[in-house]
Amino acid sequence: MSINLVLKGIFSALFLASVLRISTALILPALGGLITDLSGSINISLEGTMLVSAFTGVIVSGFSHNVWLGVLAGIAAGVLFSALLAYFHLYLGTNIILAGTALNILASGGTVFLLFMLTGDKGSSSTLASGVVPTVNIPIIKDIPFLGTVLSGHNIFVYGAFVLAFLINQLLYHTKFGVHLRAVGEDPVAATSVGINVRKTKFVTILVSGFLASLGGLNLSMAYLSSFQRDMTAGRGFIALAAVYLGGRKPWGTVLAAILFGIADALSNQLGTLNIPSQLVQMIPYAITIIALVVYGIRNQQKLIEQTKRFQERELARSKSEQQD
Amino acid sequence: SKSGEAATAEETTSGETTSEEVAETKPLKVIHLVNGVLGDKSFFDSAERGVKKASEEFGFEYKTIEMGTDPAGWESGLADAAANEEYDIMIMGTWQMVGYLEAIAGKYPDKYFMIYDTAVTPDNCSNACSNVYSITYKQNEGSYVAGVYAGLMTKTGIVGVVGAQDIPVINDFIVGYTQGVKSVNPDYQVLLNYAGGWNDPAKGKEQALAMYQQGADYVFQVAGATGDGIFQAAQETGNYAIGVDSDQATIIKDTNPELAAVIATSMMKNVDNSLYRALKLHLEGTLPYGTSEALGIAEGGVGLAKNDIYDSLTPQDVKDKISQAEADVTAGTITVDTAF
Amino acid sequence: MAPLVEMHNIVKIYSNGVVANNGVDFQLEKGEIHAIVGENGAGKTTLMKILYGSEQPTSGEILINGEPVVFKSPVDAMKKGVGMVHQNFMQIPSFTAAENVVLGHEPAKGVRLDKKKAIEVTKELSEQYGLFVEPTAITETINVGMRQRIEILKILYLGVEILIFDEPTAVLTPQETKDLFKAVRVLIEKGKTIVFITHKLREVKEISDRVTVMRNGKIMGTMKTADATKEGLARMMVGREVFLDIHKPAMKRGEKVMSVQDLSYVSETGRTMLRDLSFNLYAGEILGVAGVEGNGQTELVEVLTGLRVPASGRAVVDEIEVTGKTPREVRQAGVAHIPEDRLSNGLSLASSIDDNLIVDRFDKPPFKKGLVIDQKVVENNGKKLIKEFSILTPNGELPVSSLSGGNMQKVVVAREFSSDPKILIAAQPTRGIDVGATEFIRDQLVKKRTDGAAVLLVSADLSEVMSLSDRIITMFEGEITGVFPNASKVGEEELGYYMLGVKRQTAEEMEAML
Amino acid sequence: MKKFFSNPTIREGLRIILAIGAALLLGFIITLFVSEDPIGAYKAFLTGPFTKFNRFGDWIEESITLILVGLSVAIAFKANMFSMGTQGQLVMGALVSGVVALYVPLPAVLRIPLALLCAMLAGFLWGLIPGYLKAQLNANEIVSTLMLNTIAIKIYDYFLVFHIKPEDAGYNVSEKFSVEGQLPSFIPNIPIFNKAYTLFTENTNITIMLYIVILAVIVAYYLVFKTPFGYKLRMIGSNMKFARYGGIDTKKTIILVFAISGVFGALAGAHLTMGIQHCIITNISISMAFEGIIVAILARNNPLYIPITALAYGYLRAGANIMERSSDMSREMISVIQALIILFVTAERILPTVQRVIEEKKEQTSNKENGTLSEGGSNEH
Ligand SMILES: Nc1ncnc2c1ncn2[C@@H]1O[C@H](COP(=O)(O)OP(=O)(O)OP(=O)(O)O)[C@@H](O)[C@H]1O
Ligand SMILES: Nc1ncnc2c1ncn2[C@@H]1O[C@H](COP(=O)(O)OP(=O)(O)OP(=O)(O)O)[C@@H](O)[C@H]1O
Ligand SMILES: [Mg+2]
Ligand SMILES: [Mg+2]
Repeated sequence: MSINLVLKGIFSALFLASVLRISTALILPALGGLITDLSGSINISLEGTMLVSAFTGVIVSGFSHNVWLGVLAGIAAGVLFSALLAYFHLYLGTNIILAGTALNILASGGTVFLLFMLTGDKGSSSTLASGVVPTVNIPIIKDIPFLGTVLSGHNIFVYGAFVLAFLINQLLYHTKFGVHLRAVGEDPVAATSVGINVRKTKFVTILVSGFLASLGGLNLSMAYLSSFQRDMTAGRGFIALAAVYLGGRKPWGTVLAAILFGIADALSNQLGTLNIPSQLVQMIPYAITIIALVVYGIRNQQKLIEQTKRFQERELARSKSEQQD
Repeated sequence: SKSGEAATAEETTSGETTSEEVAETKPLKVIHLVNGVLGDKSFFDSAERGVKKASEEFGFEYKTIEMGTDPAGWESGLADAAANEEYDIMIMGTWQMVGYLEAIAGKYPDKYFMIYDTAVTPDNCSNACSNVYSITYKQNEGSYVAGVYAGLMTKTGIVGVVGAQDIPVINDFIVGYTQGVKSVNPDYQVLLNYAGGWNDPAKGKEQALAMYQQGADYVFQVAGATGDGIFQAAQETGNYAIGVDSDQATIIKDTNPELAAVIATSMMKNVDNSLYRALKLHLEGTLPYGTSEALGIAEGGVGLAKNDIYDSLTPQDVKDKISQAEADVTAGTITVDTAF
Repeated sequence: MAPLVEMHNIVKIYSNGVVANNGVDFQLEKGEIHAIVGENGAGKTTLMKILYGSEQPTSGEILINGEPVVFKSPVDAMKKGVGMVHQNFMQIPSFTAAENVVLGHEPAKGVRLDKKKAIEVTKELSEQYGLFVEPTAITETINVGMRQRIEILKILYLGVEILIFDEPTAVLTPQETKDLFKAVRVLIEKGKTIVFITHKLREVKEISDRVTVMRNGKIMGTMKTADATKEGLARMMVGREVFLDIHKPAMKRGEKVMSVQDLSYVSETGRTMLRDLSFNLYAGEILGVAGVEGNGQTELVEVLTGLRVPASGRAVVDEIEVTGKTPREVRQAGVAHIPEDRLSNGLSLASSIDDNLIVDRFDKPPFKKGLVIDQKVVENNGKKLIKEFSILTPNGELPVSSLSGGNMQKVVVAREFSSDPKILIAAQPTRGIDVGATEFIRDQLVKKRTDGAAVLLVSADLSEVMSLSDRIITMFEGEITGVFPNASKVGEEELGYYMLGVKRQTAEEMEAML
Repeated sequence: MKKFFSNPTIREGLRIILAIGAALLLGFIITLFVSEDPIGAYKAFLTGPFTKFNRFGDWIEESITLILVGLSVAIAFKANMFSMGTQGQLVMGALVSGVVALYVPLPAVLRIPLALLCAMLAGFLWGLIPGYLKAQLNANEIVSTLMLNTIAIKIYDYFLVFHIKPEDAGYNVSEKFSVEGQLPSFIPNIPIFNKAYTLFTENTNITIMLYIVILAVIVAYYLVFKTPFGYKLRMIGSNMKFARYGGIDTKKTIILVFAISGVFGALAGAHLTMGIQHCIITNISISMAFEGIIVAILARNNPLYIPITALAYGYLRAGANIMERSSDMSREMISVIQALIILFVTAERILPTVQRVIEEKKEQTSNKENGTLSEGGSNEH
């Protein structure tokens, strides 16, 4: 097809807007993955939590005709669902990866089962008119030509994701709870020794992570789309987890990694219309992530080499000046 | 699935069931093997609908088994069903079941098999597949007409199509569609993208948005549940989409009229009708087992959904041209390319 | 009046069946400094962990001010005013010093942390008790002395009355030890009570009021320090005569086995940790490295053993350049290494003692037989070394984590000594080791050297360096400041000047002696 | 009573029985609510794999895959490498073994071993990538392996669609392998075994992979626990710094760990194409790779326990499939029950919790078992 159309597509405000949308679907669960990881647990069930919330939000808003009730119910369901993870892992000693995997299976099967019970449909909720959260037009920015298209008119989750990234950053580095959370993740024995309740801290962290993942799920079914679809998370929970590590386990790093993935994905959507084998196009986001890892790794190595070089130059200069003396 | 019991409950009008060979000893029992899961709102759901309708009207019991998306369980799912004394007819679909069916048909000469959307090769069966009835659909024909429609309706000269995966069945849609568009104006552009999966509406939506952004105003979805996102993209951007397999607008019209309104038409692949008809013929004793039938526009196997939305959106001259295109295809004056 | 703390008939049996405390009665008077000494594995740490609530006794009771108490966790103990300074620091590596001090009880303004306040509090406490720390320094980058002080500030911040120090001086330099003792006296002045576990009898004499000796999970006796002698304590601990002095035959210096030239090292953070170091090491000698901790000794050892890559310069062993090589290649050149940080470098805590004893030889015969490792040989190797080095354990299949701190160190020492090295680089080899074992390890070091190996000894214990070494170099800020070819002829004070960079020999002066 | 509980073997046995019992009971209660014939449905679930020959075959075939992916995961996890890469390895193994089985014109005795070897090599090479990234660039293995999985699947599809699929084929599938490219039955086709041979070949796909898997388990066990490489792997897994200090070539070992993990993953792929499907087919059972994580963790990453956990888990899966086929229980409900069983069976403190309740009732003393110890954290991590 025409490369011109693609280029036009890529160099446009709408492209950046789409990057924001795609990234949001990753940022929210990734923040959840981040805090659990920092607290020394690993939340494999982000995927399942998103699914449960996406489902609950749609069903409740669909039947109650109240969007916000749906959102609240979705959040509650997600938090409760992750409480299961926390309870099994922290109190009953289930390996957290196994518990997370089991919960993913539970979420995938359970949502479809309930969907069928409630709507008589196994695949999607599209026969149910469910709620959609409002979009926001930012007063002044919306009228600025390019910027307005990029930044304004998104659903509240898009803005919420960035606000939450900021808040999570604050939570982690500027509140008691955040400090305890990181302490528990780094050295639980040391944390215990000063009276921090490791188990409780981890428990709450997993709940907060469930909250974030639930927003990710609601974003999918009540904002990004307006219906629930079986397994509609399509692996985003895992990509989100990858973003945590790609982002160096830092809030803004994680956000950046999610955005990188969003750019790559949006790019592949645009390039897909070119006459390139679709398999190769679909590889793009994954390949770019690998490249990012490599670049990051090499840069770290380079830093060390440069330091050595700088030292040698410094020494050289010193010995020269000494000789002149 | 409990639909079987529901059917038996209403079993009152079954007086006319006449198939001598089957119905005398025990009531007919049918099994529908879905090598995937239900709920796609198009392909498997349509098949399920056809079997269910037949069961309700003709009063036989049936059971549906979702064998899941992992192919490793399919062969044994079929073997299990065939070995089960209870079932007389086994219905399944898609090319992925062909090999298993060919291997097993000869082992159960007393049982009947129907396979839709693909055909067995008699040489591969030990009994020349004499107990297998195959149904294929000329989705390329239907898609051609959908392409003509998109070509006639587009204002920008750019239209799109989103496929689930790069596989021949999907490409058959795409080839026909593209030919249809180009038949209206060879300079029109058809944007093509594959979503890479059947269950990712968010991805579908982004791809459709990308197409609308690149200037398309009609996008044809051939991507199962992923297509949901394409409709939503159309709705959001004020463009149109074309549905697939079932009359997708009608399905959601009552509950979600705004969304239904952007589905200008659907390229229906009438799996339901074809299975309904096959079961009917079976009961009448006239189903041609051992053969395969290719259902195109002429046979009512494929075609555009001409519902209220279509009616209100489509100018009369376009409607006329669509009818003309259908007639041309039926008459064979136009040969539609195929991906097979 | 009842003693401040009474522990009655304490029995502690660990889940693996080890009886660590076997009917212990222990009393602590208010305002005293009470030393506890005993062999490695005698049960000192266990007893104090029970008092601190981090271990629960199998039976027995604890009274504080005459009232029975049950500590289910350290939190309970802290509420009753008991705090413990662990030897393995209980600190979060990525946090700042101040953050670690206030950890668990951070000052806050509303929900937001008050980081300024944390820094202030740290500074105040630090001044009040003379325990200097840099509040904003990141904990993992600072030296052990300061980390130790953080640990003390941490419990002081919580306002405890009873402070338990578990071998606080093991990692400290003489100067730091002095500072610590000063602080301890300040603490006593302010009415605190102190328990002090140590293996250094000199310190017992210097600082404590009373001393308790433990052996085999039991208390052998408690006495006024004034009434005790070092020899007497040692005998009581070990159950035999211990020679506190080192018997060292005359040196027979052999060939040059290692030469280090212009070695420099830059840390990841860009700091120059070693600058143009040059020296030689000869067979049959012990070369001691004296220096205040944090002046590049750790880096020197790690560069020489292949754990770090130098920025410039080289080290040559037998014509083979070892700098920039992997630890494996360095070991192959005949270098053995007792690392300073045994828990993170020297041992795999979760693995068996047997497995820990073969990390440098598992792929050589007789351990490797054909394609596999011969388990029988591994087991026998373990048995032999456990016996030879008196490692206190029921068998070699247990994980190292079940050993007492001192016995862990013995595992490292056993492995490195038994590898028959040409060069032995020993960093803090007797840190945390009881007197009996210290005697043993020192004897072994001397024996290795007398048998013709070259030993590079790095120790924070100045008296150890002075008594063991044949030759001494002093390090200050990553540079060699002095060489003393005859170790027995230098005074402690003289060395101190060089260690602090007050005095410095010129390159020419040093050249001949290096 | 206390003595009885404190024997570790009895304790563990009791725990598992209790956990399985609780899980099954819960599953049954759910079934009661959902099914018209709960007893029949549950019976199908519990005894399913033994009710028909092909069902038995299903169980064994799936267990073979599970063992191989389990080994792949266990080897990486044992080295404390949190690799999710088994999926990609499996896909690569399937592709490469399939290509050899399809195109190399050799007799079966040569073609099959060659295909298996090539698959193993492919898995090895594919494993080198995340291994190299980890060892040389310290790239997080979770990220790299997850990404490489998708890349592998796309590569697989690309070759299948553009190079392997016959021009005129109606679907994305290669030609069926000729007999020389199919794994033969595990029962030799000789007169005395005639009956068994027919029985098994007609109803199952249990192939010589059965023997290869047994061999694989033994090799993996020896590799991990008996060889110098295994020693290195375990030391890296328990303390990387120590391993390096002790002279272990940590980088090489890490790379090899990933690569060897890949060998087993790739064998699973070969099993699927050459043993089960007999063709290269899209959407090969890729989700199995993640089941490998469950199998491996249940076996505590010990290769010797993996056949046990794989057979048990495979039984659960096979039984679930059969319940869905032969009862009115829906697929989704069954996966819910499956999830609950995993949760309960892996809940290691269920027994202590129950036991504590019992003991607290018995003796009201304050002398209680644990409480603060071991928070359990994610030690894989
Ligand atoms: N967590 C544990 N699990 C099992 N056994 C342990 C544990 N901690 C200590 N032990 C054992 O209990 C005994 C006493 O150990 P403890 O640490 O109290 O000795 P210690 O007197 O402090 O010795 P050291 O001077 O070496 O520190 C030792 O035999 C030790 O191996
Ligand atoms: N990570 C661990 N896991 C299990 N047990 C441990 C661990 N670290 C230490 N221990 C046990 O706890 C006991 C106390 O450890 P600690 O390091 O406080 O001993 P210590 O007496 O201060 O050591 P040292 O005598 O070497 O100075 C040791 O006997 C050891 O057996
Ligand atoms: Mg101790
Ligand atoms: Mg000690």
